[in-house]
Parts: sequence; structure tokens; C-alpha cells
Amino acid sequence: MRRRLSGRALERYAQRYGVLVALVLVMSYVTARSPHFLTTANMLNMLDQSAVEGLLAVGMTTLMITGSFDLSIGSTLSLTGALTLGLAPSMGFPLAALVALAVGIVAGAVNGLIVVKAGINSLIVTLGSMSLIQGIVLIYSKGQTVAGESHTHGLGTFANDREWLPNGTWVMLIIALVMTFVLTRTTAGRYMQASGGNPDAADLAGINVDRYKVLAFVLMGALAAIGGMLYAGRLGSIDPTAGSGSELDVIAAVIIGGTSLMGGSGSIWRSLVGVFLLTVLGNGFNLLNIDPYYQYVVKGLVVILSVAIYTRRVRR
Amino acid sequence: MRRRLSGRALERYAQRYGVLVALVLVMSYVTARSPHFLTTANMLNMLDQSAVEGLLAVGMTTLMITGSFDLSIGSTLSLTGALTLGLAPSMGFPLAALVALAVGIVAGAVNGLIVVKAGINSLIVTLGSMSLIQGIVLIYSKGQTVAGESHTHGLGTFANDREWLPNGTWVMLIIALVMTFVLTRTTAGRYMQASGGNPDAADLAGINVDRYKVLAFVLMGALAAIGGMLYAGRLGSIDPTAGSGSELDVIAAVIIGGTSLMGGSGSIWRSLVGVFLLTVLGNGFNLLNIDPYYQYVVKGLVVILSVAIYTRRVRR
Amino acid sequence: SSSKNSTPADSSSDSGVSTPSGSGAAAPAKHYNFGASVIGTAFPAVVSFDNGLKAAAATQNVTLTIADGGAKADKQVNDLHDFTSRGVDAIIVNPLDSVSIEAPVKAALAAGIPVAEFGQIGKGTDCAYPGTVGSVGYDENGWAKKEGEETMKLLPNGGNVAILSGLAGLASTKIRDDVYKQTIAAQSNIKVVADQPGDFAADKARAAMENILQAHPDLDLVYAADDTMAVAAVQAIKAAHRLDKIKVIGIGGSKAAMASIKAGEMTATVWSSLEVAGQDIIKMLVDHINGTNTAMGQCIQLPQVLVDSSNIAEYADKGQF
Amino acid sequence: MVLVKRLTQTFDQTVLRDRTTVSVEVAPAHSSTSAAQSGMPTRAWSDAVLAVREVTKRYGGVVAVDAVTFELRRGEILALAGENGAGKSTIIGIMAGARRPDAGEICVEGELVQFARPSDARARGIGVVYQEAALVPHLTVVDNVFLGREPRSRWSHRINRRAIRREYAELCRQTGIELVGTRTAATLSVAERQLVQILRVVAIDARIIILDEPTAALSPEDRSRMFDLLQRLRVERGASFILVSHFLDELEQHCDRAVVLRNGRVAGEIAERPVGARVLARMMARDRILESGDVELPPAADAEPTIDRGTGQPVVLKITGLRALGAPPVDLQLHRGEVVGLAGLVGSGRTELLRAVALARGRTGGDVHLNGVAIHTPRHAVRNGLLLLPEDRRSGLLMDWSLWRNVSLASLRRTSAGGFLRPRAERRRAVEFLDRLSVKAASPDAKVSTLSGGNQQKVAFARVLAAEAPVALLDEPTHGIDVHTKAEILAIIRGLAGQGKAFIVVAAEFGDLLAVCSRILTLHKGAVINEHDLALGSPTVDDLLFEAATGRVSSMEDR
Ligand SMILES: Nc1ncnc2c1ncn2[C@@H]1O[C@H](COP(=O)(O)OP(=O)(O)OP(=O)(O)O)[C@@H](O)[C@H]1O
Ligand SMILES: Nc1ncnc2c1ncn2[C@@H]1O[C@H](COP(=O)(O)OP(=O)(O)OP(=O)(O)O)[C@@H](O)[C@H]1O
Ligand SMILES: [Mg+2]
Ligand SMILES: [Mg+2]
Repeated sequence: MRRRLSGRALERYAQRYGVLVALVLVMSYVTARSPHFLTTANMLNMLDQSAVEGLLAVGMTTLMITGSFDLSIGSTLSLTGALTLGLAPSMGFPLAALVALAVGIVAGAVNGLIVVKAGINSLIVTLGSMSLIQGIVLIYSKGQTVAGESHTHGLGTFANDREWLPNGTWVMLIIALVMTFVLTRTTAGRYMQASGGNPDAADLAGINVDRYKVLAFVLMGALAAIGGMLYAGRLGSIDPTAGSGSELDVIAAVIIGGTSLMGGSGSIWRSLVGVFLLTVLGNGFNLLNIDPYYQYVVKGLVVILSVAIYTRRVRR
Repeated sequence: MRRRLSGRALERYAQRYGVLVALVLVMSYVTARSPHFLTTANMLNMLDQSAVEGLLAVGMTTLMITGSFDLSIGSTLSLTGALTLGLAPSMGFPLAALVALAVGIVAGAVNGLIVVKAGINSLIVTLGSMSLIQGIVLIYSKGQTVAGESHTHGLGTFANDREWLPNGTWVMLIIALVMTFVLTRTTAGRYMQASGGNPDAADLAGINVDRYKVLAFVLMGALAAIGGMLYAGRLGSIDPTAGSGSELDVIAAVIIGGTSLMGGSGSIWRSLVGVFLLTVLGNGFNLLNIDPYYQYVVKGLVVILSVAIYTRRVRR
Repeated sequence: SSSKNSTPADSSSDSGVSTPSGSGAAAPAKHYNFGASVIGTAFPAVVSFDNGLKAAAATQNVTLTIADGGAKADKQVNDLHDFTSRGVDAIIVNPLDSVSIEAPVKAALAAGIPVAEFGQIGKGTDCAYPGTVGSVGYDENGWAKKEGEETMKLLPNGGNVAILSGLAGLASTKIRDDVYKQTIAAQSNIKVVADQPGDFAADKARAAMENILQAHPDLDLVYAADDTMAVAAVQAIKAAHRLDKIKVIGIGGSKAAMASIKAGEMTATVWSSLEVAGQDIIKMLVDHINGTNTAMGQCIQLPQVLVDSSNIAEYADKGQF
Repeated sequence: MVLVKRLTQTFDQTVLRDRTTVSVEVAPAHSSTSAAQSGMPTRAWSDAVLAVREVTKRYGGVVAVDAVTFELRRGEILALAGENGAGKSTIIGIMAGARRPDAGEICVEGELVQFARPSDARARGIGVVYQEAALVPHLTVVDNVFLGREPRSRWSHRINRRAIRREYAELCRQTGIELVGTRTAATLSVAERQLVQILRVVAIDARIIILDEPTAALSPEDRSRMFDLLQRLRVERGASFILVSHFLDELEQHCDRAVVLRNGRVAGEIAERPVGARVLARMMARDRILESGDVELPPAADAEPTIDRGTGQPVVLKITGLRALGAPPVDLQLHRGEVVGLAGLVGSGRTELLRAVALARGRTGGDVHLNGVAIHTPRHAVRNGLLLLPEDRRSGLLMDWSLWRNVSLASLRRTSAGGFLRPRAERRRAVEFLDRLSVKAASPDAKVSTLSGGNQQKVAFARVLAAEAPVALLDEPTHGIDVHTKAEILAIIRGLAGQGKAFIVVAAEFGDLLAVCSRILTLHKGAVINEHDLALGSPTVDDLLFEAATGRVSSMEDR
């Protein structure tokens, strides 16, 4: 349980930058194998592709730091995306976006309140709400793809015109920066960390643990909603199952980034590196013409290995 | 030492039998609404439908007791089912089953060894191996449905002829009983619980924590393999993605059954009640012809509520 | 309202790859890199299409990259952008969602990469996307309609029908469910007594069928939205010893369904050769690049065949996935 | 209004002796119950700094605190004494807002208060050093100390790190506590965690400071430093203190008054100095003492104490050149029937040494041989008969398991056949050991998490006893144990040594070492600097303390 300070510097660096090492390794390999990889266009491409997942990863990192999970974000993304596209024609984009945001926040708040007030584990609560929200999406969309004329309704700002960094990426980066600041520099962030790291200790220190836990859920919901808008803006349409499955990818990216499953610590930029690693992987598969079936194999190996690079067995 | 029965007996009963209460509530509702529900045929039906998931739940409960998860069981199920069906024509069912079992065991052992030796969290390891094994299934099956003439190759023993309890159900029940005995009545079971509940303490007591953790993974792999055979036997064919998604259902059932996410405690019969609860729900949906979209909503609510029934927020 | 510009597929649909008429393919063909973005390579039906692509690519000296959309529209959009980044010679898209691919397809076209589509025909828009070489398509509406008509034929005196629908939220689920119901609505004595999801998965479909059988002792016909579910339904009905009273029809023409029809268990299915679609689309693009057929906006519709006991002999080994 | 208040205050004082009528008499208009319901503080019945009245807390059938009434006066140090499980921590939890009472009232500075959460108590100037230090493992020492009251900018709530660092340095200077601020809490020892908590109550400017066994893990030096600190806070800030400790001489020396709890009830009060240790001990356990007649040390349970160093007896544990985490190499031979003590200050490396021996963790060199067999893994050690009682009982216990399952964990082989458990025999055997240590619990089936701190410690010790290992390394076996049980435990250790078992014992309280050991080694910064053979003459506690603190061997000249 206790370890010596001395000589652990290397280990700590490995911990801190391990995921970057993994990323650099994968990127080097793809660069060596494909001339199309290390181009501005392709890089912008990948940044754009990472925007939605990156946004979700920011929320998930914060949430996991407070000691919870959210499996319902995929459904929430579908719901808010569908709402944005569905409502924009009648009420205009800004209002539709506001409605979607409100819905995301409510979804997050309900999840959080159930977790906190009923004391049920977040995994099972959000497994339930994943299904529940999926049902709502299906009911709202009548099981059909919701398509909007995005460009005519302001959503187009998120469509990617690939000239320079697309707007979605900017949104993601700004939110990531703000949240990094909040987590590392403000009392709210500190209290979130404490609430996840040791709720009893936080409680005894006078911190309103429940509030910070719910807050993280609300943030997650809000970011899922923004993610839904980005998604809708980027694709111009959204099918009722659009987001499903993204929760596992996001959780994988966050864990690859080294955020603790036990709560209490984590870092947003490393989660983003994790997201980017997965994007690069997908990009590399397409550039290098890897057989789809082997893609599954390679992806599995990379996920495990990139964590293994920097995980040292904790000495008890 | 004084022995007095505490007045918290009721609370403890709620904990122990809460999932049964949830089951009874759901069953009562469906019974009241459909005359076809409470019939022997329908009950046998549901038992049969629960067999594969029940088997997986036995393994997952044991695994979660030792403090780990396995998200790769769906892929393993597909793989072993495909192998059984694919190999049976050429080498006969017994040998094919043996190969499938060996593959399941190897998959479990590899997962377990990585978790234990590299010290990586089981969630991320099995998220990786889920993808990896899925790739192997696709490569083996060339992406096609693997079909077998099950009855001619011995697998038919698992096909359901619905005369009396089908063989698959027997297999599941016997394994569940054996594992219940192992967990509650043998030193190995106790050591597994200790390894999950507090690895440090188990270590101090001289327990080979790593061995028991790996053992639970191996068991999980073996049961996923048997589940694959049951699946293949029941349906006579298997898609490359047949098992995908079942891991979340199984985990939901196990948590509904009250097994701790933190490891250290859990009960197999309650997990089976959890599985049966979900089966009853699906059955009720079909009998009552509930709109598919609302099924998602109801399922989500039932999952959350059935846990809420017996979860008490820890009192100060 | 689908527009059919030309239907050269008819000629080649029966015999696999046939030498395309009029294309000068005698000289050693030039080598090309094609990228194909499909909705998911883990779906057996898509794999049949892929196999057609691969077979044709091999004969036409095309190196094919297949990107697995994993049933996610955003992944597919990424894949398409990646192909454009890489600068492939042509792109084949099997869209999960027709709207979302608009932007990446436009980007590809802007980069001078020809695009062809394999997908659902008859969405109410033009058959092929503007600017693309063309589209080879199947017709979900047609399939469901055919099965609806078959139902009316099988139940001239009316009866009770159960539907096993696909995974909620997928476009084909909705079409196959709605169009079927609209079709049989023409005959008022046919009653849909159950409409339950089987999620295109065998185990879910089997369980749903078992449960529906409990609730409806007077069932006459089961319509499954694909053959995987239809075959699972047959098993459930057989186990309940009611196969003599209940007819089962499906969609897709899978191997197992063909075998089942041959064995006299399943009643009917609709078949369109996805493999041929793969071949047609490669040929369309190669011809376009070689300049042998520069027509834009071509539209090829795959023929649909209703397979039942009457023609099973002919189709028994044409089952796919 | 002011007049009314003054009146009631004097009135309170007069009726305090007859408490049954207070609530009716004092505030007929807004009775205390209505105040409780509305959550509004109202006038109260005591002008003491802090007072509790008729406070009751039940856990199921267990009444942890039963109608307890007492008060804390301005500037005093009040001792709260009682055996393990008497209810001390529970009442403290209630005063801290961490637990909700089932009945009763709390009054702070003459105002009736209701604490919904710890922050409420904090806002009233109540600071608590908890028995089980609750720290956030990933945060640093500094961050833990200032958790919840970080200096921050008004707008962005940005934490002013520089100010924190400055304040921390100032805090260390002021308290004399030296603790590297940048270490993460997860790396701290039990004693160090306790120091963090002490820093915290000073940092939050608490006026009412409640300390729940703050000294249990501290070395004598840190203890006296802590008491100096309390005196200074009393003078400089006018702070008042409630102190829980099982070191009765400590209470005698520093406390102005004492309240003694027994089975959740107030068993008695000692109203003025000196708070006699003997009287305290008698009050805590009147029933038992009346029977045995002896207060300080009940007679050894089993056998004659063996002060003989076991020469001539075979060596059971041989440690050669063992380096724990880079500390200087240690050589040690433990003979059959011998009890060897390790004396040292906090951080002197005792825990690391024991862990390196028993768990092979942190070994950077050297060998350990147990009866001639080299030990490489913890499993290996346990199998060959070497067991470690860890310093941090939480790391050794399964908190959600029943008592008896915890006790039997290391000795399942004795009550199983061929890998099959015999639960009834297992439970019976475990209960024997629990009884021997008089563990107080609702039932052997209760979860360990429901036990009081001292009783948890007993369960951990019972496991080691139940394993009946030939060699046991005991890291703070008497941590948090009340005087009576402590005497019993020491007697048990001596008794077992008489039967040929061998022990290495670490105890913060050097008196305990002197009472139980046949040989004592003093450690300073990881190195063994002296060895005392008690058969040849016993050193005093002060001798040991001098050596441990200075690293110099005590001799006549030094004294
Ligand atoms: N991971 C670590 N990082 C920094 N210092 C450490 C770490 N682990 C242990 N130490 C320090 O090593 C020294 C030896 O610790 P150890 O716990 O063995 O001392 P001890 O004599 O048992 O005292 P204590 O009463 O604190 O248990 C202490 O100063 C401790 O704080
Ligand atoms: N959460 C709980 N559930 C059930 N019983 C409890 C709980 N907390 C405390 N108790 C019981 O209340 C009684 C008093 O416990 P408390 O912790 O106050 O004792 P203590 O005087 O602090 O003892 P120690 O000296 O060992 O710390 C004990 O019998 C204990 O078992
Ligand atoms: Mg206590
Ligand atoms: Mg120590």
C-alpha cells in the first residue's frame, strides 16, 4: 500500500505520459506505412472525427473522478440530437438547441439524483436509464431516422467544411480546457476529486458530496446533449440508435487515458489522447487497408497493450 | 460475547429477498393481465430461455465476487458456439465440445492472467479481449452464420423438445448448485470471496489472491463455452455477433441480484432470480403485445426500481 | 417512387460474373484502389455483398479496402473521409443513413473521386445521389410488399398473423414492418395479433416466438423481418408441435431458410442476390474510370424473387449468408 | 430579547442539576422539539461551550449511546473515557454532525443546534480528529489539511495555491508537526494520517476541538508535542477540548474533568483535577473490577510470563542483512518463546521492517529464514507459520464480513476437511477467540464495520491468535484497545510465549513493550541502534524514548 517516494519518478512519468507513448507508437507505425497519414488534411480529419467522442470523454472523465459511470450517454446523445434536428425547423436552431440541452441536463440530473438519493450504484442506474432513454428516442422519432436541413437552420456551424479546424472541434477543445481548469484549479474541482476519492472523508471535511456527484452527472448530460448537437450538425441526420455503443468506446478511451475506475483521480487531456488514439487506429485501418476482421483483433490488442505500457502492478 | 438478534433483521431480509419481491411483483402483474402466463408450458418455456443467460450469470457472479468483470463473454459465447457447430460435422460432437470448452478456458485464463499479472483493471482488459475475440469469430466464420445439423451430431441433446425441463436448463441448474456449494461451503469459495472483498487482507492471511482471481476468470470462460454450446444446440446455428450485448444483460441481472460491484459478496441464486426477472419481463412483453418502443422504457424502469426496492441508503 | 434508369443487372443476376457486354476488358486491366464503406462486416447479409465486391475486385485488378461501419453512422462518415484523405480511385458506399453521408460524399466528389452506392432504393428521392456514378439497390419496400401479398395468398380466408420485427431504430425494421402491415390491410380478415421485436437475432426471435405461441393458440402465420428470425421461429413452432398449423415467411434468402423451405418447414422468403450487387457495382466503377461507360446517375435494381416450394429446386443452393 | 436570554441562561444553570424538567421549563413557547422540527436554532438550556443532553443513538437493537448528557466548559480539556464499544466515537460523531441522533439535543455556545451534516458542525467551530483518519488518498497532505476551506478567488473559485503553501508552512511552524506537504495521503502511515487531522483542526480555526484517540498511534514524542499544542491553542484561541484516549495516565496528566461512559451510558463524572487513572479505570468497568479486585493488570491468563530470553531455545526466525526500502540492513534472531519489541518513533521504519519480513514487500536486500526455510512470499510465510498483524487494521479486515468469518480466515484449515468447510465448527472456534478478547458486538454474525474501533482491532488480533502460528509479527496490537483488554492481550502474548510461540511486537506505547517483551530493539531512521535484554535489567520508558528520538545509545552520562 505504501510506496517509497524515491525512484518512483520514472514510474510516475510512465503513468503520466504512457498514453502519449502509446499514441506516438501507433502514429509512427501508420506514418511509416502510409504517406497519406501525416498530412494536414488527414490530421484535421481526425480531429473532427474525435470531437463528439472527445466531448463525451471530458464528461465521463469528470464523472469517473467523482466515482460514477454513465452508460446512458449514447441514448442521451441520440435523444438530444434527434430533438435538435426535429425541432429546429419549427422553432429555429437556438431554441431547439436549448431544449436539447435542457433535456440532457434533466437526464443527467435524474441519473445523479437516483444514484445519490437512493444510493444505487451508477452502473445499474444508467444501464436502466440507457434503456429508458432509448425507448424515448424511439417513441419520439417513431423509430425513424430524424433528418434536418441542417445548413438552413444554423446547425450547419457544426458541419465540417474541412477548411480549417471545424467548429465542433473548437467547441470540444474549449470545453476540455475549461473543465481542466475547473478540475485542477478550482475548489469545485477539488471537491469533485475528494467526493470520488473518499466520500466519507469529503463529507467529514464539510463537502456536500451529493451535490458534486449530481453536478458531475448534470455536466455529463449537458455534454452528451452538446455532443448530440455536434453529431446532428456533422451528419445532418440521426438515427434512433446513433449513439448506442459509444459509451463503451468513451469509457475505454478514458481508462486508456489512465483515469481511475475507483474515482478520485483522472486527467482530461489524457482521456483526449485516449480518444485520439482510437481515432488514429480507425484512420490507420482505413489507410492501410486492414481486413475488417483483423481490425477487431488489432483494436483489442492495442487497447490492452496501451494500458499495459504504463500500468505497473501496484505493490501491496 | 453477547448474542442478541438485532432489529435490523427486516432490513437484512429486504436485502436478501428484495429481488424475489421484485420478481413476484412483475409476475403478479403479468398474471393478472394474461391468462397464458401462469401455465406449466410457459414456465418451462421461460426456464429454457433463461438457461444460457443463467449459466453466464453463475460465472459472472463468481467473477464479480472475486472483484473482476468480464465484458468478453458475449464474444466467447459466439466463438465457442461457432466452433462447436463448425467442428461437430467433422470430428463429432464430443470432441468439438471439448475443443470449444478448451477455447473458453484459454480465453478466460488469458483474461485473468493479464488482469492479475499486469495489474490492469478487468474492465479494460475484457473490453479489449471482447474486440479481439469478436475478430477471431469473424475470421473463423468468415462473417457468415455457422449452421450445423445439430441433431445428427449429438448437440441435439441441448435442443429443446419441451416435454419436460429441457436439458440446457438442467445443465444450468446443476452448475449453479455446484457453484453455490463451492462458494459457500469450500475453502476455495471462501478464499475467492476474500480475494475480492479485500485483496490486502487475503494476502495477509496467506491466500493466493492471484490464483483465485484467475480461477474465477477460467470458470467464466468455461461457462461461456458451455453457454455457447447450449446456444448452438438450441438454435442449430450461430451468427458471428450472436452473443454480443449479452454481457450487459448478464451484468444487469447479477447486480439486480444484489452482488456487490466491489467484490467480496454475492449470491448465485439471487443472480438467477435476476436473470429470470428479465426473462419474465420479455415474456410479459410478448404475451401482452407491448409496443417495442415502450418495452425499452419499461425495462429501464424495472431494472432501476427492482434494485431500488431493496437498496437502503446507508444511514449515518 | 423509384426511378429506374437502366437494369443491366438482369442479365448477370443468375450466373454470377458474366463478361460485361461492350467493355473492352481484354487487355490487362489497370490497377485501382477502391474503398468500400459498408454498414457492418459482422452482419452476414452485408458479408454476402462484400463477397461479391471481393470476387469482382479480384478479377478486375482492383485492390479493395472495406471499412466496417459497425452499424454507426458517424463511423461511416469517418471512414468516407479517410478514403478521401487517402485518395482512393473510387468509393463504394453502402449507407447506413442516406442523409449523413451527404457531406462526405460531396467531399469525395469535390476531390474528384467517383462514388457509387449500394443501398435501399425507393426512398422517395432520386435513385442515385447527384454527382455519383450510380446506385445498385435492393428494395426493402418491395420485399415487404411481396411478403404481404404472399400472406394474402396463403390466407385467402383470413387468419391470425404474428410479426417478428427487427431491431428498433433501424430503417429496415420500420420499412419491413410498416409496408407489410399496409399491404395486408387490404384484406380485412387478416389480423395482426402480435407484433414483437426479434431484433434480427436468432435467440431473441426464438424466445419471442415461444412466448407468442403461448399467448396465441390460434396463430396461422408468422412473418419474420429476416430469415434468421424466420428460421428461429420455425424451430420454436416445431418444438411446440404446431408446424402443421402455422406458416412462416421471411426475407433475405439465407442458406438456412432455403434448407428449411426445401424441408417443407418454412413457407416462403424473398431473395435478391447481394453478391451480384457487389459485382455490378465494381464493374460500374471500373467502366466509369476506364471511360467505357461514362453515364452518371445509373440505377440498377436487383431483381426480387419470391422463393417457395414451387421454385425451391432452382434456388436451393443460392442461399446467402 | 437579550433579557430573556440572560434569564434563561441563569435559569439553565440552576436547573441543570435537575435535568428532567428542563425542556418544559425553559422554552414553553418554542419547545426544543419544535425547534428540532423547524431546524431553527433557538434559545437553549446551557451556556456551556458545548453540551449534549439525553442524546440517544440506536443501531438496530444495539443502543450505542443511551441518554447521554454532559457539557464542555470554556477552555477546559474534558476527558471522555470508556471501554471499547462504550459509545465514545458514536457520541463524537453526533457532536460532529456525522451521525444523526435518534433523540436528544446539542447546544453550542448557548444555542440549540441541529447538525444535518459535518459542515454544519464545522460552521459552529467544531473540529474533530477522528479515530479512523478519513483522508482523500489521491490528494496531497497539504490539500487534505485545507480540504473544504481552501483560500480561493471570489469569482472563479480558483484555488490560491501559493497561499495554501504559505499557510501550510506557517501551520507546521506553529504546531511543530513536520510532515512533507507534497506527499499523497495514500503513502502515509497511520500515525502520519493522524497528524494530518490534527493539522486540519488547527487550520480550520476550530474553537471546540474533539479528539478521538489522537495519540493511539503517536510516538511519545509526538504525543507530548500534541499536548503542548493543545495548551497553546487553549491559551491563544480560548479553545476547549474533548479528548478520548485509552492511555489513562495521559488523561490524568492533561485533563481537567472526565466523563466516563459505560455501555452507552454516563457511568460517572470526575469533576475536577486530578482525574485519577485508577478511578477512571474502575468507573469504566465497575462490574468486572469488583470481581477481580485488580485495576491495573489482571493476572496472566495462561502461564507464567517468560522474561527469559530463550537462549538455549532454537532460533525460529532468522533475519540477516534485511533492508527494507533501502534502510540500513537489519540482523535479528528470534528464538522460540521469545518476545522481541521494536521501539522507535513515527517513521522509524518499524512497520516497513515487519512488512519486509512477512510480506517480502519492499525488500531491497537480505534474507529471512523461518525454521531454516527462506521466505519469499506472504503465502509462503503464512504456510510456514509466520503471521503479520498489520498496523492499519482496515487493510487486514473484510469490513462487510461477519466477525467470525474474519477471525477464521487465516485458520480455515483447522475447521475444514479436504477443502470443505464446516461452518458450525468454524464459527464455534472463532467465537472462542472473540470471547477471549471480550469483543463487544451485537452478535458474531454482525459485520465488522459495525464495531467500534477498538473492537475491530480485537477482531484483527483474534485472527492472528486463531491461526496459532509459531511466529507472529504484531504491529501495534494494542492500538486503540482499552486498558483492561490491553492487559489481557499482553498477558495472552506472554502466555503464548510461555508455550513456545515467538513474537516481534511494535507498540507506540513503550510501557507496553516493557510489560511484554524479553528483548527490545530501538530503531532510529530504519537502523537498529541498541538492544536491551530485559533479563539483564530493564530500561525505563524514558531511556527508550531518548534513544528513539536522538539515535544515540542512552548511557549514564546522557541522563
Ligand atoms: N511511499 C512512501 N513515500 C514516502 N515516504 C514513505 C512511503 N512509505 C513509507 N514512507 C516513510 O517511511 C518511513 C518508515 O515508515 P514506517 O511506517 O515503517 O515507520 P514506523 O516506524 O512504523 O512508524 P509509524 O508509527 O508511522 O508506523 C516513514 O517516514 C514513512 O512515512
Ligand atoms: N454503524 C453501526 N452499526 C451498528 N452498530 C454500531 C455502529 N456504529 C457503532 N456501533 C455500535 O455502537 C457501540 C459504540 O461504538 P463506538 O464506536 O461509539 O465505541 P467507542 O467507545 O468509540 O469504542 P472504541 O474505544 O473501541 O473506539 C458499539 O457497540 C458498536 O458496535
Ligand atoms: Mg471509538
Ligand atoms: Mg508503523
